[in-house]
Formats: sequence, C-alpha cells, structure tokens
Amino acid sequence: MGAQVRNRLIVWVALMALLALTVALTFAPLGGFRLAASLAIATAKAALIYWVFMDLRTADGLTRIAALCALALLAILVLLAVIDAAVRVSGG
Amino acid sequence: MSPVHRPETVEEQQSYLRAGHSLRSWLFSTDHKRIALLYLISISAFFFVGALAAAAIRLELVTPQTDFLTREGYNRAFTIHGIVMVWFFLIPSIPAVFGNFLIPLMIGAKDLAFPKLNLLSWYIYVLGGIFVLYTLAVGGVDTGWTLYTPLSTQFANGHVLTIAAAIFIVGFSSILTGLNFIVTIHTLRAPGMTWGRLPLFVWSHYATSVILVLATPVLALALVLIAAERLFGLGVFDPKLGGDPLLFQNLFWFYSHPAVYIMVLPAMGVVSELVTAAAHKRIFGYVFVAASSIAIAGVGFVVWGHHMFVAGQSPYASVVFSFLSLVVAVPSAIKVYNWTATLYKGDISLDPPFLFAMGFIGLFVIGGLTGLMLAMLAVDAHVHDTTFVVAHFHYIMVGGAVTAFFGALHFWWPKITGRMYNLVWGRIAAALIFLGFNLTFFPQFVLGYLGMPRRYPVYPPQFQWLHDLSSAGASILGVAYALPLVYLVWSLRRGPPAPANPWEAFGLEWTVPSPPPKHNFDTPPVVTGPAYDYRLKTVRKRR
Amino acid sequence: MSTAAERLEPFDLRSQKRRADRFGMFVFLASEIMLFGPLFVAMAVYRVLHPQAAAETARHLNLWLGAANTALLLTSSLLVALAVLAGQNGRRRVVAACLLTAALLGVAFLVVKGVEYQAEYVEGLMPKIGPPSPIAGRAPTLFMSLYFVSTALHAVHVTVGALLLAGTGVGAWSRRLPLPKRAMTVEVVGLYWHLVDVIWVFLFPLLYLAR
Amino acid sequence: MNPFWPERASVYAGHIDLLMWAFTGVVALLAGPVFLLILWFAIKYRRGQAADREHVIDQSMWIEVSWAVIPFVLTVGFFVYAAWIFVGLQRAPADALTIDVVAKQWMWKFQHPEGQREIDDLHVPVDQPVKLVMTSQDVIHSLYLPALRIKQDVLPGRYTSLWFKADRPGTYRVICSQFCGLDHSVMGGRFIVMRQADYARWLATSQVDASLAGQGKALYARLGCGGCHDGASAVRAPSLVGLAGQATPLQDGRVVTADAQYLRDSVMAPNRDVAAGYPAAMPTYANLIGEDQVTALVAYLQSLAPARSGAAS
Repeated sequence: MGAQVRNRLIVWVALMALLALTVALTFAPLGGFRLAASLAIATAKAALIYWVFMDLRTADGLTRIAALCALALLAILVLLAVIDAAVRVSGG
Repeated sequence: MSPVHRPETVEEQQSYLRAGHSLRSWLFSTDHKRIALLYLISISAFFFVGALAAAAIRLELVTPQTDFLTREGYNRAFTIHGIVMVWFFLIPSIPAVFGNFLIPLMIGAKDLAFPKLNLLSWYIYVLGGIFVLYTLAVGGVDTGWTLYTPLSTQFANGHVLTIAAAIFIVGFSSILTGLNFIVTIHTLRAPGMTWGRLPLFVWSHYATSVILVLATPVLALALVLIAAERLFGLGVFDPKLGGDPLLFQNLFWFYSHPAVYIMVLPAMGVVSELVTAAAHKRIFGYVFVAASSIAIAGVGFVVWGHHMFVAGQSPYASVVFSFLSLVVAVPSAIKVYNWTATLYKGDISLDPPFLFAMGFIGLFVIGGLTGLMLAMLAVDAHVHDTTFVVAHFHYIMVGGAVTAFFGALHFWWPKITGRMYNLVWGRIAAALIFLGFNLTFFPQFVLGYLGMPRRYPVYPPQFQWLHDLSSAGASILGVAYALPLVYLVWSLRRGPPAPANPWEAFGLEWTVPSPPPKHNFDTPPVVTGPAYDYRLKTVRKRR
Repeated sequence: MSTAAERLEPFDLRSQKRRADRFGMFVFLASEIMLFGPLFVAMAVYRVLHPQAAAETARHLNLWLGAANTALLLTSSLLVALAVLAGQNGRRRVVAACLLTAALLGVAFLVVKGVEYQAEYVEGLMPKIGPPSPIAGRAPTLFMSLYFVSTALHAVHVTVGALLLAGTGVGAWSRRLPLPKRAMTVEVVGLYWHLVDVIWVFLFPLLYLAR
Repeated sequence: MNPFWPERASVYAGHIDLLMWAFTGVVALLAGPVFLLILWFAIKYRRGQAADREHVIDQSMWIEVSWAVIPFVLTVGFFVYAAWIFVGLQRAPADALTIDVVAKQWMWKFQHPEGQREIDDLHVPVDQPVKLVMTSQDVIHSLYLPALRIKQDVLPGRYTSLWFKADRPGTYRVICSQFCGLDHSVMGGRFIVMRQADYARWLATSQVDASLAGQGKALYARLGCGGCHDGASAVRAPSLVGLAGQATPLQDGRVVTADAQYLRDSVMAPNRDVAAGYPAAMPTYANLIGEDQVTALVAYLQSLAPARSGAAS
C-alpha cells in the first residue's frame, strides 16, 4: 500500500514541476516552437495521470486500447486539420 | 453447437412477457428484452411522424407550384422529416430494438453489461423525443436537417435551440447504447463463443457501437456551438466575427458520414443472418464479412469531405476525400458479393424475411454504386444538392436500412412475441415495399441529373411527370409500410404459437423457447462449433 | 437493497463485473474526449492561421490564475487517486476525507474561474454583453469565443465531477457505500475526475500560453 | 427538350455526360450479376428443389481479393479522369471576362465589368471564357447552372469563383442549390447565352452610367477614401496606386498578394491583415456599404494598377 502511495506522491511532484516548466516557457524566447513544446509537456502530464493515477499500469490490454483509441483518432484529426491550415497559410 | 435438451413445457421458465403485467413492470424493467420492445413502440411512433412529413412533401410535389403547402410549410416539412427520420427512427431502429433484444441471446448472456444504463438510454431517447414533439407543436424549424450556419445561427427564425437540444439529448442515448454493446460483447460472451464464432449480427453491432461512441460527441459539440452562437453571440461560425461557416460543415459531416454507417451497418448484420438462414448454408467468407464491418467503421471516419466538394473546400482536399470514398466502397462490395455467393448451392426458402433480405441487397447495390458516382468530383459538381443525392441516400437508408429493419421484424417476430404471422401477407408486403420504393425513388435519379434541385417545392412544368410518378410510388410505399402493422399486430392475438426455431435457423437465440424466459438461458450455453454450422444434421432434421 | 446476486445480474463473478465497469468507464471517457476533440482542433487550426492575434489576445488572460487552477486540479487528482487506493483497502474515513477535499478543490477551481470571468466581463472581453471590447478585429474575438466555449464546457464538467466526488465521499462516510466491496464506484468517479483534469491540462497551454 | 436528358450548352457538359454514361455502364457491369445471380439462385436452389448442392466452398481468398480489387480498379480510372477535369475547373484562363456575383437572401446580382447590373438573369457571350467571382451578403447560397453541369457554393465573407465557356446560344436556368431560407426555391432566373453581336448590342442598349471601375471610383470619392490614401494626406496610410496584385508585407511578418480577397477584407475587416509599417487605424465599412459596392471598389483599385493606370476612367 505504502509503495503505491509513494508512487502517486512522486507523480504529483513531477506534475507540479511540469506545470512550473510550462509557465516558465511563456517567458522563454522560443517563438514558433512554444506551441509544440507546451503541447509536448501537456502530453507528458496527461500520460503520467493516465499511467499512474488512472492506474493504466495495472490495467489489461483491452482497457488500454479503450483509453488510447479516442486520443489516436483525435491526434489524426488535429494533424490533418493543422496540415490543411498550414498549406493554406503558405499560399498552397 | 451442442444439441439442445430442454424441458418441453414452456411454463417452467416464465416467458419475459408474462413476468409482470403492470405498467411499472414495463416502464422500470431492466430486462433487455422489454427495453427492446419499449424502443420498438417509440421508434414506430416516430416513424409515423416522419412518414407524415414525407407524405406532405410528396403531395406538395405533385404540382409544379406551391398548391398544397406554402414555401415556409414545405421548408419545415422536409426539415422535420429529415431530423425525425435520421435521429429518432433510423439510428436507433435496428441497434436499439434488435441489438438490445438479440445480442445477449446471441452471445449466451443473461443481459447487457449495464442493464440500468440501458433503461436510462431509453428515457433519454424519450426526453429527446419530447423536445422534438414540442418543436413540432410550436411550429417546427426551417433550416433543413443539416442546420448549416450562418442560416441556422443568425437567419433562421424557427425553433433552432429546441431542435438542437432534442438532437443533443438523443445523441447521448446512442452513446450509452453503443457503450453498453461494446462492454457486453467484450465481457459477457458464453464459454466457447470466441470472436471467430460470433454471429455477424454481433460483429456489425460492435463496429456500429465504436462509431456511436466516437462520432456522436462531435455532433453534440457542433450543436453546443450553434446554441452558444445563437444565445451568446460567440462567433465561431460567424464570418463577421472571424469564424468560418465551413468549420460547422466539417464538424457536422465528421459525425454525419459515420452516422450513415451507424444506420447501414446494423442492417448489414441483419442481412448476414437472414441470408444464411434463407440458404441454410454457412456465410461465404465469414472472416471477410466480419472484417469488412470493422473496415467500414474505420475508413468511414476519413471520408466526410465528399459532402463538401462544392462547398468551398480546397480542391486538393476534395481529391483526397474523393479517393478515400472509393476505398470505403470496397468493404461494402465485399459484403454484397459474399451474400450473393452464400446463396449459391443453398437450400433457399422464400419466406418474407428472406424476400426483404434480397430486396436489401438489390437496393443497397444501387445505392452504393450511385454513391460512387457522387464520389466522382466532376459528377458531384453537377448533381450535388439535387434529387439525385436524395435518391442515392434514400436507396441506402430506406431501400437498405428500413428494408432490413422490416426483414429483421419478420425474422425475429416469432422469437420476440411467441406468435407466427401470416406468411402470405408478409410476402405481399415485401413485394409492395420493393415495388413502391423503386417507383418512388428511381425517377428522382433522372430528375436529379435533369437539374432538379433538392428542397424545392416548385419546379419547371416539364418535370411534373417524373414527380407524379414518384408521388404515386410514395402512396404505394405508404400502404406497403402500413401492411405489416396490421398483420403483425393481428398475429399478437390470432397468430398460432411459434415454435422455438420456426426458420430452422442457426444461433443461440433459436435454442431458447419463443418468447424467451426472463433469464434467457436456464443452463448457460457452451459453444463448440463455428457460426452458421448448418452442416450439422440436428438443425436440419427438426420440423 | 436487492440481493447481492441480483445486483451482479448478468455477471457471475464480482471480478468480472469490476473489469466490465472499469472498461465501460474508459469507453465513456473516450466519448468525452471526442466531445472536447473538435475544440482542440479549432484551437490548433486557429494558432496556425492567426499566430499574431493569438499572442495579443492571450495577454488579456490572467496567466497566474490559470496556473493556480491547473495546480488545484492536479492536487485534487492526487487526492482522488489516494482515495481510490484507500477505497480498495476499505479505509472508509480516508476515502471520505480525500474525496470531500478534492470536491472542495473543484469548487475552488470554479470560484477562481468565476473571478477570471468577472475580470474579463469588466474588461469587455465577453462577446455580446458587457462594456465595449478593447480588442477589435475578427481574429481576437474568435480567440475569445473559443476561450469562453471551451472553458465554460469544461467548467460544466468540473461541476458535475465535484458533485459526484462529494456524493461518493458522503456515501463512503455514511457506510451506504460499503467498502471495499463497492470500491469500484470510487474508482469510476475517480476516472471521470482524472479525465476532467487531463482536459484542463491540454486547455491551459492552448489558451493561456499563446502569449 | 429531351425529357430524360438535360440541355447541353458547353463542351465541358459533354465530358460530364460522357463520364456519366460510361460510369452507368460500369454500375450495370458491377450490379447486374448481383441481381441476376440472386434471382437465378432463388429459383434454381429453392428449398425442396432437387439440385446439385455438393462440395460447397465457403472460403476462398483469391475470390474475395478479386471482387474487392476488380471493382476498385474499374472505378479508379473514372476517379482520376473526374478529378483531373474538376481541378481544371478551378483555375480560369487569364483572359476570361470577369463578372462579379453577389448573392443576397433570395436574389442574385450580376455586375458586368462595363457596368451593367442584372438581377437574377445573366447574359453572357458565347464561345468566350467567363469567370464568375462570387460572394454572399448573408447565408451560404450556391450558383448552379445545370446546362453547364457546374455549381459552386457562395460563402459570406469570402470570394469563390467558377468559370465556363458556353458554346451554344440559348436560354437556360440559373438556380440556387444550397438551402438559404424561405424563398430559396424562387431565387433564380434565366441564363442567356448570346452570340457576340447580340451580346454587344445588349451591352449598348442597357443604360449604364459608368463601368464597374467607374462606379468604384465614384464610391471611392463619395466615401472619402482619398482623405487618407491619397499621397498628399497627413494620415499615414498605404498608397493604393498599383497595390492590386502586388506582394504586400503584413505587420505579423506574412507576405500576401493583394488579390480581390485581400482588398475586400481590407475594406470590410481592416485590422485583420494590417499592412507592415502602418497603424491599424482604418475604420470598417462593413455596415456602411454592401458586397456589391465593395466589388465596385475592388474593380476600381484593380484598375489603378500602374501598368494600365492611364485607363482608369
């Protein structure tokens, strides 16, 4: 029991650190890459929450697929839409 | 499948119909079979409402001018026809009635995984229905079932908010039904019922449920955005506030194309069952037919752009969507050819359900291939938004899904009610529906190519003869659809009691008495052979 | 209370029912993700089409309150995760304490959100209502529209989540929810809350960090 | 008028008809066997009928692959041809006669470059490419010319275009095919293709005060645009002479060509794409002038291009 509590506390600390990093990111002069970086950090946070808090770690394959299929469909949708918009912006 | 031994007398396992007669026992029952009947009654009521609107449309189109309805009345008639038929009849029809009733029986389970959630789905459906009836009572809405912006957000004066609420609510009923089916199919299969032995009816409902769960929320959000724009002026679709009207079309069709597969996949599942039962023969290419259901669900998500070829979408996107629409037609072609091959060297009975199945295959082929025509960019530039498109999707929706619904009704009626109906009348109804349908919608293909736009109550006089043909066909169809109501309800009182397996079909649902007992199986079944194992003599010999 | 077998109904074993409940909840979360999906798509496309306007308008949003809200939700997620653990071990009081605190943090999130909305109302950023808007032009108003729609929809989910957490907490405290037999209820409510938190984790950078 | 087939007024329409006939043949090829086989099997293998039902096969990989690939291959050819002529439809030839179209709830307004304005009816010369540049003042409409087998949705706040070359004089139909409200079904008129001589005579007879660019110039003066944009003014505003068609740097670093869409947006939503180095001070004219007046202004600005600045009348 103790180990599981410890894991969750560690994950919480990691999440807070990532939050601080995201906020710090706004002041860093990253320019175009800021959107990609902040989304990467957000994905990392989401992965931590899914893996430990929602206990996907001990879940069977089926539940994992159920958890990820919506994200996969969404990722495809975001990718398609962003590419379409980028093509339009660059005069395509 | 092990030969079934069960006590001859039906009384010992009390049939689910006799397990309680009070209204409370029906309205608060969590028995999947009773909920299926509740759905059957409610969707039949909405089918009647939608059919009335269709009758008004066809009556108006008899004359080139607006003699029967005003233009306003016509706009509201086709909008209500679209909304009621799509969301309140077609989408719930086969899954909510036959999916609910049969999936637990077919996989050897006592009930769906979440019985209370199943009852909640029906109540959500009824709540959505109340919203639609309210909208109908206070004057309807004049935006078409597609609710395109900025017409629906700024210029429509009908009751857009209440209709958006109605569709939003009924959407959740479908999501919960889909969720229930997915979990049931994964966790409640009887021992021995592996995925390779699942009836194809269950495979197609599994694919449908995946679409229901993943696509319906997108429509829910699009409706929330319409409501937000009408109430709070949020400019997501309003070009003057930086929004883009095409964004709504993208969201709407991202849901609505998978939705047409929600309507047709269950029908394909029914036809797979009917064709094998008709021919008393295993399905040809079981793996391919099952896999094509999943393929349709998958590819169905990436073809929505073919609704927007002339809507201002970039031509390059249109070319990609046009190609993908060809790819999505391949699994449907595989299914049709496999059904036809199943009939080869079969022992084909021409009872009513099997006539409906053959009707489905014929009409669905025409619908599917005209769909390919519409996927051709240059052809779509001419016939988009004309009655050609109307005819295409009615061939799939009415010729396909509704015919299969009636086929399912005639196939499983003895199992659901324990009564046989008059087979001669069944065949007459099937023939009349097939004839009336073709007479109604084939002229609309010709009209569409002639340049007759859809949603028009007025038209040039030279089109009148085609419209009159179509309206005549519609009257035949109206009568033909009323026939089953008569002889099926008649069979409830007068029909002879039905044996457990009237069609000598293969499947766990035929191994329980008709109507099945409250807990489906007295001894949990064990499955030992593949699906549709008609070679077993035991099934064939029992008269 | 119907008999225990009655409530197991279609399932024979309790473990079978627990696995089905968990799997069913993840399928429901998939539909919730698809409810917020198009909003993320709209925002991602927006950031590509109007990079400049996004940066300007995001400055009007209060970064610190946004960050505080994220911290609130992450902490409440931790509490809920601990409650789920305690539920599986039958520790009734710990479950009640964690869940009720998490619900409180949820309410705090809503309060902070209310403060933000009030500040934006005074500044005139709200679309139709309120004083004249300082940001002119179509792209900025569209950014604010997307901001309001997504945060309002998320706030509705936070409210529902907080009510569920409070209800389950009280249920655990008053023994109406026998633990660890019905621990799955705590876990299912927890899964819903974690998803609400994950959605905010993505909303926060897309909206507040555009500056 | 053939009761089964629509009139044809352009070579392009002929291609579409050919494509349609050929594909109907393929449909018959793919659907025919299904109908015939079902009927034949239902009769030959009817229940209780004596028939050879031995060595039944119910699984064959290569049969499945064949009836998946063959229909696909048959249709891919049509897809390529249809896509090729559709993409060709998108880009009008440079010398096309440009007619501006404004769709409004429940009427079409056509503006010819020489200044003629028509409601619902459209006169075009035969055997000459015509480009329609269209926008809507309220909801989405769609300009549909059945005789030419083409249509294109007309969106508010955006220019969509359509081009054609009619080759047979006659009177055909203009239709709105995207549902746009109450009188959607009566929003249309006559599409009249005339020989060159008749078209010239029609242009002359219809009384018109000035060409479209001329009307734009009058509007430019009436609205006082020159107050800022003329060289001598105190306000810092970009000069508009020779702007049309040039690459214009924007404040956020993007460089866009000053096409009709950019010029229109600068009038109706000025601070969306602010020119580099200038304050975003221009007021919006969205509620002052209609889309048809904007097209006149845009025509005038396009006539200010330096190469033809002489013919600015």
